Amino acid sequence: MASLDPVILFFALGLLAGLARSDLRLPAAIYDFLTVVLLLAIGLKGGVELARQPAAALLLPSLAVIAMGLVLPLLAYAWLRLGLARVDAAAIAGHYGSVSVGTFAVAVAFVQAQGLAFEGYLALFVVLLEVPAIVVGIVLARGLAAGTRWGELAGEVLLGKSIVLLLGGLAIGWIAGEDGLAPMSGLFVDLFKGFLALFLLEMGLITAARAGDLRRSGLFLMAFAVLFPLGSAVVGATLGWLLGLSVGGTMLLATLAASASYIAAPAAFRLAVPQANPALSLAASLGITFPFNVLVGLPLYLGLARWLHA
Amino acid sequence: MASLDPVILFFALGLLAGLARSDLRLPAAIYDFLTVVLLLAIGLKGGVELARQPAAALLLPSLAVIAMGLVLPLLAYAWLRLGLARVDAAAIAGHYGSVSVGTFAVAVAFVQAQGLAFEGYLALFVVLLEVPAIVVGIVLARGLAAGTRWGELAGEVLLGKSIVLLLGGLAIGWIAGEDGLAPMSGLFVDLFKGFLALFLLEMGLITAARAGDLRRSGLFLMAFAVLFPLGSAVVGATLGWLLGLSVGGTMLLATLAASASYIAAPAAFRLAVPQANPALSLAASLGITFPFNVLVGLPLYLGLARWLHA
Amino acid sequence: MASLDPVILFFALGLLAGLARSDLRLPAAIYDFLTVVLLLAIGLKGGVELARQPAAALLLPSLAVIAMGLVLPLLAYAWLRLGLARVDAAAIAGHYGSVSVGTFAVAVAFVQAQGLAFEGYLALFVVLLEVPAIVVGIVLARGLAAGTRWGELAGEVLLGKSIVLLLGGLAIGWIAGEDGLAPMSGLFVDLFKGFLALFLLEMGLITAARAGDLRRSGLFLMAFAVLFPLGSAVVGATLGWLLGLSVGGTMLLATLAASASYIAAPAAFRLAVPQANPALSLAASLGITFPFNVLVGLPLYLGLARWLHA
Amino acid sequence: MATAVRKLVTIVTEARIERQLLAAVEAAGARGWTITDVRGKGSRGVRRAEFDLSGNLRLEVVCETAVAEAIAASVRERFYADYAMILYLQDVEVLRPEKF
Amino acid sequence: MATAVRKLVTIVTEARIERQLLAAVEAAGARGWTITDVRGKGSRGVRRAEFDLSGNLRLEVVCETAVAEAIAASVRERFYADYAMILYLQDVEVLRPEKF
Amino acid sequence: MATAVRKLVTIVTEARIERQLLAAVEAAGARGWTITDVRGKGSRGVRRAEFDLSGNLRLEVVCETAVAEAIAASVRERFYADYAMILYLQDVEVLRPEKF
Ligand SMILES: Nc1ncnc2c1ncn2[C@@H]1O[C@H](COP(=O)(O)O)[C@@H](O)[C@H]1O
Ligand SMILES: Nc1ncnc2c1ncn2[C@@H]1O[C@H](COP(=O)(O)O)[C@@H](O)[C@H]1O
Ligand SMILES: Nc1ncnc2c1ncn2[C@@H]1O[C@H](COP(=O)(O)O)[C@@H](O)[C@H]1O
Ligand code: NA
Ligand code: NA
Ligand code: NA
Repeated sequence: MASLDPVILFFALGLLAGLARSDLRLPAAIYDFLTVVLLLAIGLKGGVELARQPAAALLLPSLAVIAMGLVLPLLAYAWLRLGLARVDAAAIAGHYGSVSVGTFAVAVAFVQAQGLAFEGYLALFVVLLEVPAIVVGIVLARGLAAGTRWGELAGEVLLGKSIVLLLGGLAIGWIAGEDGLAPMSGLFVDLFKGFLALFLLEMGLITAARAGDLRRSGLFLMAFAVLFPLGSAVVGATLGWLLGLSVGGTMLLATLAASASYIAAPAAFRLAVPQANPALSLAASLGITFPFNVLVGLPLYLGLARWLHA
Repeated sequence: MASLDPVILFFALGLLAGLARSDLRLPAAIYDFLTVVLLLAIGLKGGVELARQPAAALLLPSLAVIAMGLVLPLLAYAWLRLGLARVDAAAIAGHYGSVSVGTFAVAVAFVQAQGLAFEGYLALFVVLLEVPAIVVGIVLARGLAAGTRWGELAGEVLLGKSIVLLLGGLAIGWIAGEDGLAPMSGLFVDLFKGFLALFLLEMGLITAARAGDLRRSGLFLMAFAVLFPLGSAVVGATLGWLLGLSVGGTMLLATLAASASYIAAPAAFRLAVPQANPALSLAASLGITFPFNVLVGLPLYLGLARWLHA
Repeated sequence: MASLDPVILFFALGLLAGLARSDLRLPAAIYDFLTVVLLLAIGLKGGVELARQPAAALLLPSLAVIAMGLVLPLLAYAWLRLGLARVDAAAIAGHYGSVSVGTFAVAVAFVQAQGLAFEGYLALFVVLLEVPAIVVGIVLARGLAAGTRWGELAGEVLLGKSIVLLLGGLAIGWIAGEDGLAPMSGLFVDLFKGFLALFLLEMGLITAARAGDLRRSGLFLMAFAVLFPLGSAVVGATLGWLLGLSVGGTMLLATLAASASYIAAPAAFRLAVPQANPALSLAASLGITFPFNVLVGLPLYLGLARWLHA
Repeated sequence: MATAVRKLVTIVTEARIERQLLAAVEAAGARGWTITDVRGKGSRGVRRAEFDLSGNLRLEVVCETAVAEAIAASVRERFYADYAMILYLQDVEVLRPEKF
Repeated sequence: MATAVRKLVTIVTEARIERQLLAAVEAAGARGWTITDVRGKGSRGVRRAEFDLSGNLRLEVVCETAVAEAIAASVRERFYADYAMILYLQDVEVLRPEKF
Repeated sequence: MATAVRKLVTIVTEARIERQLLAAVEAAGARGWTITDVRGKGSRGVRRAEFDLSGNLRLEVVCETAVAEAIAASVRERFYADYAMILYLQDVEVLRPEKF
């Protein structure tokens, strides 16, 4: 099994420092800065690759990925209803059907550190997976009845920071190409891993700060937050394999499936389903699933991808 | 005609995201950080070149450039008085006689991307052009009557961030030389283009946020904000050609002439001529002239410089 | 005598800009960002070196360094009591026995610019020197009487930002090794000197902002803030030489001894000895000793190290 | 100094709902507002701005009593049940009453 | 609009003592608080947040009069002598008195 | 708890004039002040701190009534006409009246 990437050690450092109640903090402005650069970097890289692809070849995989984004939250909802009220089950299902770009970034670094290639258009899949599950979750919570301001909501979700930067990066990478972006590689390529390290340091601190919520979330949700991603990873890996992705690409799709949103989904559900308790979904996605994926999941998902391709 | 630099695409992304009312933001602290690094980088590069120059050779060009900085606002004032009250015409004239370092940074990237060299002491001209027009604008607004606290004002303008960092960078570059700065090139050289991309992303967002002011500014001012820079560019390019600058240098001087201040001038006029409506001058310089120069002007000004040297 | 590193010019720029009352500022978030990166970079580099060392070989030097950290504040206290009240003398003594990581960073850049090698585990000594003097200072101020909440204090000091990041960096560097960190070198190596330049720019601004405190601090304290570091440097250099450190390592240990804390110590004393006037200790350590060391001390300490090894 | 009395409405709530809150407040008749980024603790736990919009905002509106009551009513109806929020009112003396 | 009157306690002090101050305020019975990062000047000089914790914070607590007095007493005893600090009290009208 | 009553003067205005405003306020007799960075909307449009000094600041001064009136008068004369600004006054109870 592949060993962990050193970048993970920064997450561990943040977690330990936070749990020990150190006064270490990264200012929110710096967290935002790191996020912007990482999202753009992922998008740009994807866009460059995308331009090398015949667009038609992406249609089927894209539809398949969207379908996965619609099915996963339904499965999650069925599971969660065994222990939670409707609105909470629906909101959490939306988080788990959607994806975490932070987890994706770590997985990319991990795959690269293993010397594996992967399909650049995976970055497009991040965007495609972000939204459908949120819509499913909202419908599960509120029904299709009137009252949901879909227009306002679409604005909030589709124009959220992560989608705008990923899509914008994809478009710019696609237009400018590798040569056009070369003069910016000092920021978007050379600093990627270092910025990821700082991002993980902060994620460790945030996770530690939410350790309290976690205890209150109960065993049922904790089990879900570990076991459901394992199941999703199998779904994602199988889909990647069926779509003919490389080992690296398969592993990344497994990771996307296994990851849970903690940026786009919380924002959307806070507005569309305010009755749902945001502490529950964040405790699960940010407090358990993110660290689980990053510390334990990644090598498992790579093993799974390798096994499917063996 | 030379094609646009990919860095411009980031401006377009910011503009679109802003107009679509995305929640994308760069924290003000990051905007400040990018500005500091870009200003220092421009100054340092200029200082290194400056040291290679016999100082005496710069005297005449410097005086000529200052003269341009005194004449341009007078021309702008004459034009603007046709449609605006005295204080507003004077303030806007001051903005357009002064320069925008952001525009200069994009132009430098543009020139470099074309593989053109340029005279490093252009960075000195940025400083020389920043102040005189502001003084002219203030005098036009208030007359030479008593009551203007020139001392206090000089402090505010000459010690403004952009002048201090440009002059400081020039001095450090001049003292340390290329070798002395080499260990810092990771920040000031390798990241220049990437930071410029983020800066333009934010400028796009800011421009979009001010789209409302723009509508209120009226057709007269809109026309001025596009046409006056074209005229100034001809003045600047001609002066550059007369001074014997290279094609790249001529193009950059044209751009400086065409650019309008949105940092130093607003600060100065807000204090010295508070009766002038700051929304008008910012709508013109930030909302129209900056995007016009960056999206449309740069290739034109390069064409002009090439034509003069042909 | 070795000439000054160009990075110092940024400190001078900040100092001049601040004294001239320029509106130049680096946002606090950026100061924090720079500090985090510099501390991690120093720790990581140290950790990589540490892994190459037999741990046992470090025991004796570590104990010797800690002993120095216990003795220096006693000497400082004896001196300061000649002119100051007990609590103030004790607090300032604690600051001067402890160390300044900012000064250490500049010294590292200085040593590297001279082409000198140094023992990587010096970064460990920074951590070892940070705490003991603070404890001595607190005991000097309050006696060993009951009432000091040592537990709470230990938390505040040992879990302070600088110790957590230095120790964390050491651990990560030790575990990951040079190869593991290579993909992050874009941030932690290539940007080190540039970030140090910006950090010094800000330190210059901060020093200028505190120029007022300085005047109020009186001649006695000013003399101490210049002369005591010179004495400490001799102690540090001698110890380095006795421990068999290289010229670079000896110089760095001299600098550590000469430097005075302005982050960890102020935080600790504000909580443990609130009666002490924080303006006094900061005026001395930040307003006098930091600039003195950086502008004047470094070449002296290198000369001293060279002389001892001659 | 001739002053008039107006109401100062202060609301502390989740930063995430800034747009919706401003829309409600302006609809209730407020002609101006001031926002500060803050952090806090209440019945819904600790809210610090560790990342993104996890922090709080403080909204302040100076207005006539009728507008203040309209704001309070509208905010109570739309946000009280589901969002972390406190609201309180004070009297303030203003110099240019026509502004508020 | 049925409102009740409560006290608003405002404290401006050194950012560095945030933890200690919050502990004292909660011990005195506060059920919630709001913190803003600020800068200022007073008898102990200018305090701007140039770096780290060199700035000020403003702590606000809405509570019953008894709790307000307990907070003021506790803070006075523990912090007045040694830290840059001001404290003042105001009456505020609240809509959900049971929250405070 | 023996308290005295003082005035709290609050000014929200353009961040750009911080220096000039503080000079005016200190000249009017203020012995201390607290500044917060804020954003807002009023008759002069929306003022957010997107870049540089395009945002607002809130200045608060606790002082005696006479000083409050001097501040209000000085600020009205120098800034009201040309700058985005509101000013309001409140009574506050303080514990150490000699500080203000
Ligand atoms: N008693 C209080 N005093 C001051 N601020 C409060 C108080 N209670 C709540 N808050 C603020 O209002 C926010 C929401 O409160 P809550 O809905 O009680 O969680 C908190 O995060 C605090 O910032
Ligand atoms: N008169 C005042 N009005 C408003 N704020 C004040 C006043 N005096 C002091 N402050 C604030 O309280 C902090 C501590 O005050 P001091 O203990 O007087 O130095 C200052 O840094 C200011 O932020
Ligand atoms: N009614 C109001 N309530 C609260 N804050 C206001 C109000 N009106 C104006 N402000 C604040 O004062 C600033 C200047 O106001 P104005 O001069 O009306 O543009 C605005 O940007 C707001 O931050
Ligand atoms: Na998922
Ligand atoms: Na111009
Ligand atoms: Na020392």
